[in-house]
Amino acid sequence: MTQYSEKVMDHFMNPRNVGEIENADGEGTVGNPSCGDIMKMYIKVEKDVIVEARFKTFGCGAAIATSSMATEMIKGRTIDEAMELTNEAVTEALGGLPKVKRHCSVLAEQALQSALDDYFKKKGLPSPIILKPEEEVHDH
Amino acid sequence: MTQYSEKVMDHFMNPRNVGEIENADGEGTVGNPSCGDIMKMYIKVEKDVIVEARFKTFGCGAAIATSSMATEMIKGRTIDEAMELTNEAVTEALGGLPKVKRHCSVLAEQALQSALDDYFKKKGLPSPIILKPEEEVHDH
Amino acid sequence: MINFDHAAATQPLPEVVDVMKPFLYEQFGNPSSMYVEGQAVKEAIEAARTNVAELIHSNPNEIYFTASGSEANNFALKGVAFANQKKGNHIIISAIEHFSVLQAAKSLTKLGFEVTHVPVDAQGFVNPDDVKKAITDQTILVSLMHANHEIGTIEPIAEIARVVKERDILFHTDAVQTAGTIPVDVDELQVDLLSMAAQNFYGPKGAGALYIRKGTRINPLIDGGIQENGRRAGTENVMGIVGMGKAAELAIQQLPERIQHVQNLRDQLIIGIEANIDEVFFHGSRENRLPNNANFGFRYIEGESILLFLGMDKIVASSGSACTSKALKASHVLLAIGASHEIANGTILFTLGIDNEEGHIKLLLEKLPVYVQRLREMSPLYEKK
Amino acid sequence: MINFDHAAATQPLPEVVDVMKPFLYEQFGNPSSMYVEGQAVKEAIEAARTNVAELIHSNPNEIYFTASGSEANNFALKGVAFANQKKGNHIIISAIEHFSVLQAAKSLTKLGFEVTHVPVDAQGFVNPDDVKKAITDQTILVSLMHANHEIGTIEPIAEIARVVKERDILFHTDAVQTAGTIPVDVDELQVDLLSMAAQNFYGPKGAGALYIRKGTRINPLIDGGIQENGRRAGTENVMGIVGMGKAAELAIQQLPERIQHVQNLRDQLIIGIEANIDEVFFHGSRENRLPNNANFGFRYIEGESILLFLGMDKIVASSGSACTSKALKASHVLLAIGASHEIANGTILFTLGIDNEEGHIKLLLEKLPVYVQRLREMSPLYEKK
Ligand SMILES: Cc1ncc(COP(=O)(O)O)c(C=O)c1O
Ligand SMILES: Cc1ncc(COP(=O)(O)O)c(C=O)c1O
Repeated sequence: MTQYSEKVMDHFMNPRNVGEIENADGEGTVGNPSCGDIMKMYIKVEKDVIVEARFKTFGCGAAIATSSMATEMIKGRTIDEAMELTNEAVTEALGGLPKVKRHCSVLAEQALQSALDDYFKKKGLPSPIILKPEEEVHDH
Repeated sequence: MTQYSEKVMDHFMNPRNVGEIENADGEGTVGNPSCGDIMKMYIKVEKDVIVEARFKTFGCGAAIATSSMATEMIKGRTIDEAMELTNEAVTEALGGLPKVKRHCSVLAEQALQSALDDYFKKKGLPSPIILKPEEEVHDH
Repeated sequence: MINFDHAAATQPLPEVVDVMKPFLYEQFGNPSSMYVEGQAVKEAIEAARTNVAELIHSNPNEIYFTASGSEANNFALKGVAFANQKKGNHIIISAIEHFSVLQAAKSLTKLGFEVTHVPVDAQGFVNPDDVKKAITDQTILVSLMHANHEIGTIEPIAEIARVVKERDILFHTDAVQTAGTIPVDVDELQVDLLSMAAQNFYGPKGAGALYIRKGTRINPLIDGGIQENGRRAGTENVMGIVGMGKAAELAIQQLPERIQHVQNLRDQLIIGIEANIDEVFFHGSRENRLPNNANFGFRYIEGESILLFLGMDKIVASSGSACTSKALKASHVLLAIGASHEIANGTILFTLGIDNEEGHIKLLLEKLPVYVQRLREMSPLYEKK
Repeated sequence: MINFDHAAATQPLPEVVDVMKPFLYEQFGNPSSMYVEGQAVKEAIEAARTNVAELIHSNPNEIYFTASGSEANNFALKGVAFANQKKGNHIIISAIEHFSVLQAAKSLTKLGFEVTHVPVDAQGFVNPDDVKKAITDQTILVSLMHANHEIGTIEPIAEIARVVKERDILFHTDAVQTAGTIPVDVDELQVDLLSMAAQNFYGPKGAGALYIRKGTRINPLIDGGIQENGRRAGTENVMGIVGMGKAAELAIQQLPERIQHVQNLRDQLIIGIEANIDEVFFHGSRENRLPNNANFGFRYIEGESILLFLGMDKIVASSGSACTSKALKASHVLLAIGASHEIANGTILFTLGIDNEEGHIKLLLEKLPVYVQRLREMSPLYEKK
């Protein structure tokens, strides 16, 4: 029906891990309504392992699907592993995205990075994460 | 087959009065090759009546057909009558001409006027004919 | 497929297709040639011209075929600008024009012209007083659209024309959304130039026209050649022109019933959405509005994802969202009427056509509230009450 | 009908018509939309773009569809002029360009540009040295046609390109008569821009394209919209584009046999005319010539009347005569190669196509000498020998 792959449509229609986590160990928001996308990501961490991940997203199909996929991909992973998650990996796991939608996967990576950054800060640790400025996230 | 009426095509395919008249009583040429049309008209006059009219024409279908029709129309007419022949009358007799070809009928009128002018001059009479300058004949 | 995206394109009617088919292959001939085959083609083009002229109450010799509404708009703006540059260099347009007008005007600014964009109010109306104030002694052209392609607002063109024509300034209107959709009369509107596109009234794609009032000073956009009375060169798209002519003829015949049909459905749609979904923003004017247009902003959520859900039910519509625009920018029209980015990105445009039925509206009204709620529950901006 | 007027338009091949038909009605969808229907249309357009790109050995992203060869020419000249006006204001064209190039250039002179018309020799060739001499430090564009539409002369484009490219000047060629007719390779020709038209290679009318080499600075002719990569606004003429693509594909496959076919017939025609009619003038080059083109001036007589006689046998050709041009002026090409008005007005252009057969040439050679003689005998310029 659309330009999206079946996998993207599946994650869009039946998104995994929608919602908030109260008292999350890490929480990050990226995007703004003028770009058309806002992603908010929450993680719950136990012994360096992400035991729960949730999101809320205002955005297009690709934004919702990448949020869903990204949260799926980090669940059960260590913080170090999660830090390695790239937008390319999320896109690949979704079976690809239309070219004009690539920036959405970048946004998911950024939301995760932002949540991880928050996790380090909340723990009083120096954050190894360098957040990219907003403009680079959205290249339009 | 073309934009021309049947009558025009008849006069084009089977032109009447093609040729020259040796020692014509009147003879006139109008047009030039850069306009795409040259008409030469000859008349033989007996007792003020045109007994013979001939033409030679370099030009398009309409030019040839109007030459043919004009010579037909003046044969047997008096000089005075011939002087009254208008391009509209020739066009009408041909069942009309495409708009872009109207100038060809003007050319036929002018060729006749020129032949009549020559006739008066040859007879040593003052010519009542005012020849239009070439530019007005061809408006392109 | 349930098509609620008629502003983008309508499907050619069978009668239109029927008149086009012979020109695919059999009716071969060069309309500029002296042969009968060519003459038949020429006559078909002239018959089409007459129909298009009648559609807007003008004369055939004032109709110039183009390949699109965009070409007609560029032709009008650039053609008038270049032909009248000795008179002045100032052009007035509105903030909500179609990109083809906006960008043509922008191009002209790089060639020494000045462009004023008059604002619109919250319903998308241009105020005649604003046009009056914007006029300078350099003004050579005012170009304001007849009706907006997104919010459906019909501009007070005739009223503005009075202001413009007082000053011997040329007046162009982009009627791509109105010609063939509502009555259009160039004399009532008092315009000198008017753009049309066939795909907006059940004609083919790739066929448009510019009305140019007799005596208007304008240069060609496409120079050379003797086609279109020397004002638009190029071998004619005979099939497209003939199709546009038939579409115009049918529009003239069927306009009242078409309007009634789409307006009735459209009103059901508006009432239904407002009754069943809260926090929706109705965009544009409720009175002076295209009969087939409904435009709503759905708070907290984004337009493309709404369209994706509707797409699962084979319902097609359009969105003001940055995500669905190829420029990845939220609708300049919505921003110009004061919508926030959030609302603009969450806006859906429904444009109806003669192929829509009550069942389509019913299905939409059954599904849409559910989808809106699902998306809101995913939205970080939404707080359930 | 026996068509010897293929330079004006060729009849679309059945295979071309077949791919177009579905887009008349069924394959409805907006190529810029996010829906599958639209995606299918988009894919069809991109496939066509690939075929057209291959036809001239370029890349799909360098092909911009237009509505005609004239639009492509105007796009090239005006687009390059406006985009490069900071670099310079001088343009070079030849004296025998198509009207769409001549007039586009003329329009630019009214906007501050300067145009040099390089002359051609008696066979219609541009001399590379003349181009070299015409170049100034203000020169931003050279536009020279690949082959002339009347006298069939193929210009030494690659040789001229060397002169032009030495100087970092953009080079455009009007290939409307060559693309799809003879091999065309943008890298061999070393051009930055190249115009094409589908109706010249058995494609539909109303479909053309401009090749724009990657990195070329050019402004749109039709601003607005996101179609054609932002360089040419307007709802696409999907049917025309798809037909052009198929025509390009077929041309690539069939080019050698097509060339052999028309050249063989054309040579019979030339030999036959020169053997059977005296006082004929062969126009153009005998060697560097379009394979389907023969052009003769018949002394003492006028072209339209020759065409009328041929028309009685259903033979269609074209003339350089003022009478058959809508501008009522003798061919500027013939005058530029030094033909007199008399000869120009008495010139007939025969352009052959794949639908011609030996029988056509036979009939022509049987009839033409008779008609020429009949007309000469009516001509005041002719003296029988
Ligand atoms: C050499 C040349 N250039 C340009 C054109 C214009 O093409 P179109 O009629 O598609 O605008 C023609 C038309 O025959 C031509 O022969
Ligand atoms: C108001 C308006 N003007 C111009 C256009 C451009 O028309 P086209 O796509 O035929 O170029 C459109 C297209 O939908 C439009 O809505």
